[in-house]
Amino acid sequence: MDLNDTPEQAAYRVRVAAWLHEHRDEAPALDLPEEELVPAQRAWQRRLAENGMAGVTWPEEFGGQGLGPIESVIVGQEIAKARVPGILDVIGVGMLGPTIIAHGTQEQKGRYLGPMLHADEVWCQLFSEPAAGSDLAAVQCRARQEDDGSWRLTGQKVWTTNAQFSAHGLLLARTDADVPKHKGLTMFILPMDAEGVTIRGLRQISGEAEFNEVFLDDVRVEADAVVGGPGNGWGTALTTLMFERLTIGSGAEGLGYRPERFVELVARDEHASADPEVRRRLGEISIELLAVRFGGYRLLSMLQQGTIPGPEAGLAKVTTVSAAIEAFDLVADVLGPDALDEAGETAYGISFLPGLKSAGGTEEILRNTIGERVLGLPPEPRLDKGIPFSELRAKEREAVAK
Amino acid sequence: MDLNDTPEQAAYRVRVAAWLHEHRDEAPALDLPEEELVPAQRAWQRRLAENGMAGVTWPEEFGGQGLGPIESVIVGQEIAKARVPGILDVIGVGMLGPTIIAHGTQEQKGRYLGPMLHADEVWCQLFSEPAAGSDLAAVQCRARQEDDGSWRLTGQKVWTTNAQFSAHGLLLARTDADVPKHKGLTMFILPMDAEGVTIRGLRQISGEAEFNEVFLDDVRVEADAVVGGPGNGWGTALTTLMFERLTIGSGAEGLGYRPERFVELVARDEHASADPEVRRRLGEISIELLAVRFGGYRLLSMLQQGTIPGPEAGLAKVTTVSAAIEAFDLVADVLGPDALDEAGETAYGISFLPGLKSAGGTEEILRNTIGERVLGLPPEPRLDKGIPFSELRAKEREAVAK
Amino acid sequence: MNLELSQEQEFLRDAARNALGRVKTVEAAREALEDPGARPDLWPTACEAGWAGLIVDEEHGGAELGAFDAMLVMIEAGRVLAGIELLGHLPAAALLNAGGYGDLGAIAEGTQRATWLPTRPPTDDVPAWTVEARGGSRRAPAVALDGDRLSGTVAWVPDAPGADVLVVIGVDAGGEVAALAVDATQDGVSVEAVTRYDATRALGHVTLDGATGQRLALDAEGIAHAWYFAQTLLAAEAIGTVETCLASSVAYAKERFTFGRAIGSYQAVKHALVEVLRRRENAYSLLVYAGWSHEDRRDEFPLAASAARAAASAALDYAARELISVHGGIGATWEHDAPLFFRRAQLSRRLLGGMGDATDRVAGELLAKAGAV
Amino acid sequence: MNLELSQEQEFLRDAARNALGRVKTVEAAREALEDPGARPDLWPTACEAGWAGLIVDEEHGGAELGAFDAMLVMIEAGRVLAGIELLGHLPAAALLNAGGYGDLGAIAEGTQRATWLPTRPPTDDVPAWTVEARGGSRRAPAVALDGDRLSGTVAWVPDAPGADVLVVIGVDAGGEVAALAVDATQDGVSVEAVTRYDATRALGHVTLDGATGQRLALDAEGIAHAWYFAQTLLAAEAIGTVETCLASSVAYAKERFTFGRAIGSYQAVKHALVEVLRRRENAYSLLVYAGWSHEDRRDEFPLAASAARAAASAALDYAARELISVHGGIGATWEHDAPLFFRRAQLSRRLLGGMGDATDRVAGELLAKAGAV
Repeated sequence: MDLNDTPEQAAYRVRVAAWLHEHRDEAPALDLPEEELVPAQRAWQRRLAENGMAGVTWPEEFGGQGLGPIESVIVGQEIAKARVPGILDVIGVGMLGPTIIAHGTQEQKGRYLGPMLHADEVWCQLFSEPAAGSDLAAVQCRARQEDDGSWRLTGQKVWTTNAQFSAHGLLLARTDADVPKHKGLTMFILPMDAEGVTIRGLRQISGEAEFNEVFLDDVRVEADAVVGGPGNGWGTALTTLMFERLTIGSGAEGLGYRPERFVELVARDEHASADPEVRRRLGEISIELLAVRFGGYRLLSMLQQGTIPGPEAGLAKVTTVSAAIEAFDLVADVLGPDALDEAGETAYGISFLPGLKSAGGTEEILRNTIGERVLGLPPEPRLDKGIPFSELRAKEREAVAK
Repeated sequence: MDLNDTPEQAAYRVRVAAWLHEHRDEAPALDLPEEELVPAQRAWQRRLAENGMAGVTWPEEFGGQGLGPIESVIVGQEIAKARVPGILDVIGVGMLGPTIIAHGTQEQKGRYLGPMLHADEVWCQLFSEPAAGSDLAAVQCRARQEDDGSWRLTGQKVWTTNAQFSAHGLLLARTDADVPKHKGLTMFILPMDAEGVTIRGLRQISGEAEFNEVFLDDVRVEADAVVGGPGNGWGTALTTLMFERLTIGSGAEGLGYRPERFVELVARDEHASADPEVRRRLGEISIELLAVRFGGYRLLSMLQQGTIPGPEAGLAKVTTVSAAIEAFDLVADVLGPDALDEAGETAYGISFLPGLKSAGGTEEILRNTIGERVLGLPPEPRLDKGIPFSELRAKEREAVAK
Repeated sequence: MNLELSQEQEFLRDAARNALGRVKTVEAAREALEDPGARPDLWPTACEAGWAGLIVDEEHGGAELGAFDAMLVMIEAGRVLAGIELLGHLPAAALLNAGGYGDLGAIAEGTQRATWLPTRPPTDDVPAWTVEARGGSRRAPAVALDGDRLSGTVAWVPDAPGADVLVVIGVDAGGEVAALAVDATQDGVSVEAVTRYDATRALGHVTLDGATGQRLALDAEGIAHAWYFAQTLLAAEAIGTVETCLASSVAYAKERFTFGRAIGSYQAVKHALVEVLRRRENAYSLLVYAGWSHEDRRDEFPLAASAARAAASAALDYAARELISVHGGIGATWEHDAPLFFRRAQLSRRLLGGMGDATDRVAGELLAKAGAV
Repeated sequence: MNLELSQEQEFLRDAARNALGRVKTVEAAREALEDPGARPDLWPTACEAGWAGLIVDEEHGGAELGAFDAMLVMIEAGRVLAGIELLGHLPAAALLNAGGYGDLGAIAEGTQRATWLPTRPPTDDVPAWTVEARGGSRRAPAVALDGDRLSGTVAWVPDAPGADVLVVIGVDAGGEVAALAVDATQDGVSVEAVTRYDATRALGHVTLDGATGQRLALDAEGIAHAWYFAQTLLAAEAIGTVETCLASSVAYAKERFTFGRAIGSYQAVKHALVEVLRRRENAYSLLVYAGWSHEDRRDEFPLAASAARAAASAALDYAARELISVHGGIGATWEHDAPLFFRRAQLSRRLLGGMGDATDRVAGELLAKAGAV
């Protein structure tokens, strides 16, 4: 059992730390207004990329370092230690870039990966829709092919992070409604400035717009915008989702919910640390979060041995979100209504977490998947298997009307 | 809002209390060995019945008092206050007798109800089977009609309280396997001393035999043993289940899990009452149990207005059992391993409750029923609808073999 | 035994539902988050409906109804997130009514709006009157009473901004407790208006610096009553909110489909919604207990009121989270109503001592009865 | 970073599984409930497998393996409810080994079986060494040390009956702590054998009346180590039991049908079994933390060991209840194995301070690190 760096890793860590220490003054302050913050973050990502601290696991031919997951985590840990921001485009570099690397054409790789890595072009993920969240294969956004080979896209996407300043989006659309739902999907690259694209901020409980809605009204994209071939959209999406799981699973600490943080918040009340009831709740929460921390290390260790983690890796997010909800509840119970001041971090946490709970698919569906794929339990009866998508929708409408 | 007795009820209460006070010395001590206890309890039930304190809601023509549910509860409360045992045959008088009153023939009512009420003949309920618990309509016990009109019963029943000293059982059997499962059932009266009936005590976690298994090997019963007509067994069973729900719902206190009991147990530790963590848990448990107490009064009030309670009345048992589990857990956490001495009430409670949890159908099925029937939520997909029972069983066997 | 509503109670309930139905209170709850001025003034509605004098004696112009009737009105207010100043006024009116206040007519009419400074009665393990302070400490000493002069601060006073009369509970150097009716407009009284998270709820930090007022003829038990009565009002209000959450959740669970099935057909959703129902039923049963004990078993009222409060706050917390959860991501957006119910739940569970304090008091009452403390 | 098992560790695990597989330990757990004599003596198995000397230095005849290796053996013991005297022997051996005990060879061979008298190290809020007493009090003063004489009682000592050597932790009048190796056969030592609820677990109440022994060369931190090491062993054992509960629950959920579907296809069952898995994974991750910190970050070992213990005890409680629940009524019958796992869970969660004490210690360690206490 070894959680410690090898000599090579230790040397790498020293180099990373040294660079960050030397250049930390160049990092942007996160309390800038968005219009100044985003350009500053772009510049910072470029600096990180140029010095090998973005796309650590990307192949070298696309500007990456060709290193393993451990080195990637070392970079993340040192960035956290240096108290500087990480890269701006976590979604592009962490999930969408790897998808293009896996499924894109040579032209697509040549055209898009470099600017993505250097934050010249930020990316967003256009998968979820109002009626297709956990059940992602139910997307309704339609793509119709023209005689010249180009496509026309119409529909609505939602929960899109960074859309307001993205250059491109990776978009999942339905190209054939007459086959079962997983089979009629295609993945596209969408220029976000194309005519017919409307972006609207979606405010959350806190009042902040953490996400966007993206409306597509007969948007034209060229034939070469297809990633992974027409009709293969579901397989391409699964690759993105696997990288999403890795990003979340190995970086649950990255959500910022460390036990130490809550301990410090609770300790602001002078009586709290001597109250057995508070201590019990604080202990239970901390145990969950410590388990996630070491679960993350176990995952990383598996990755390094070449094992691809299964869906159970998604439990890290479930555990983290549930524990963080309990934690902010405890803080507010201890501190009273003052903790609900919207300007404070506790109120923000209380507002933010319910939305995070369903982000990336609900806990219920995750538990179904783990029960069936990991424990081998029999499947939930599925009423949508093998039925053409168009028929399925008609059935639903009928059921609601009843 | 009135929880208090009317003048008539108050007068009734006084009469009941006076009789009980006068005759309490005749009541049996519950620590007698079973072979002495049961005859003593029979004698006591007879005394209660003769004085109008058994079958309070039964019609007068069958020996009852023809009174309402409130009077029945008054009797129960006064019996508890007098610290004497209630009747022995709660199942017969509370559930099976009313079923016979509702569905039985005149001959059956004349023959069976009197001896039941006076405990000359104790009854047991033969519904559940190893493969038919929550899904009661899946019973496999077979009844085949002979040319002379008599029936031959073969199968196994389980969770049968009091079988070892019962004279009769009310038994649900399958008389037609070629129709969907709810349709091929028939209800019988089974003499427990019939040839081919074997009774075996079923020990629980505590080591005590709270229930029995009953095996039937080609047992002959006469044509007049059928209650409610052949093929109508499911409807007859539903009547019994409704009375079961009433017995449990209005008598959750009767399970003996009063908050005061747990408060006293916890208070045995001198530090416990000053520990905020213990107090929080004790408070939460007590709140649940107090809610059940007043929920019971609400139910009774509804009954008195003539409203039949819906399946949500079953939640009282769920709440009680869950709270009692938490309560004994708390007691044992406070008192430590000594609380697990098998001779003590805490260890007994810890052992007894897991079995009680699934008795009368699982919580999961109850929540399904309430969700569908009370909240109007759409049903769980049912794969057994309209399929002949014999086919259904074949399918299951096939699925397991896979 | 009859625990059903009487005809009069049904009438009171329906009238409240009608009166409140004329105002778009839920929309107002959202608007007030950005513009506190958008909070509608429902006090005229309350006066017109007779709620200001609901529990004031008839001889003083009140309706002389019972505590449970007040709870029924609060259920309706909670159902639509109406911000009416009853959580402050009703317990204050009860103290003024029982304590022989001079101008009860104005209280009953609502031309004088009252509130009280929540002060927790002693418990078995904290044998002193305490209040909440600003900035986190949940057990500060009560307002000090020196002769007829009151000094001290009480935080998170419901409906304090704009109140005309404050009922202040003070403790003198000898530990004796008294309640005084204080004119809020005098020098020596300052009210700092605060809102936290739920913009429908007007709160204030009240500071007294030598303020004085009319001493009410109340003993310690009479004074403590306000605390428990307020707990039942908060409980009732929460139950109303739970009912709306449940109805809205059930409706959406029937029409939203995933994997070819309405989500309400999945056990995870169905069982959680039944859990909301279970908690609602339990909280309501305890509210009935509180109402009954208030009339007929006053020594059990502290237990019943605390139990109802804790159960109802917990039920609302659960129901509001479930409302968001059933709606998936959309339930966590500003445009949706779910966050308004969630905000209500979050603040309510932490008012008047918080639901943890109520739970602790249930244990304390039962332990005391068992002779364990 | 490599947190996978090494080849040697896999070998150790497989050997343990094989050795224990030769005894019908689960059946024995049931029989011993009615006949304590039916409890098989697994000590010869432990000695033969080298577990007695697992963590004793090689120079004294031990295998000199790490704490995590001991945990791996405990996982296998837990998996089959084996009643081996390792929860007593291993922490005792660790103290004897580190403290320079004279006859370590006999300890390593197992010809002398040792145990220790569990004594809780001080915490931020209970700044004294404490033990459990008979009859409920969970915080009695530690054994008193007067010169070289030890007097006092420690309840619920694991594996005390029949132990040859007792490691006793005593506190003198000045508050100084010391550990002594005490010959259990001397006058002045009495052991009352007790079992509670789980007949596989041999416990004893040990009373010392002026007993004496060899003082071990250990400072307070060295002595405290035994407490945390024992917590990790209990955690590991629980994780093994959870794994059996989960496998058995999953198997039944596939073959039992209700309403035409295997019960494992229902979300209520499926999600609960995934919850068992989630808790198992979390507990195992914390066990890894404990193993790693034991070698490389000793100052975090109290935190890691307490967290692992609390998580594993809670996981076992949940898993054992779920095992019964999945099986419906049949799972609560004497003939079924489920109650044996349940009994194990119920006693284990209350040993060595109980899982509540371990949870409290997690909070205490973190609060202390944050400078809050």
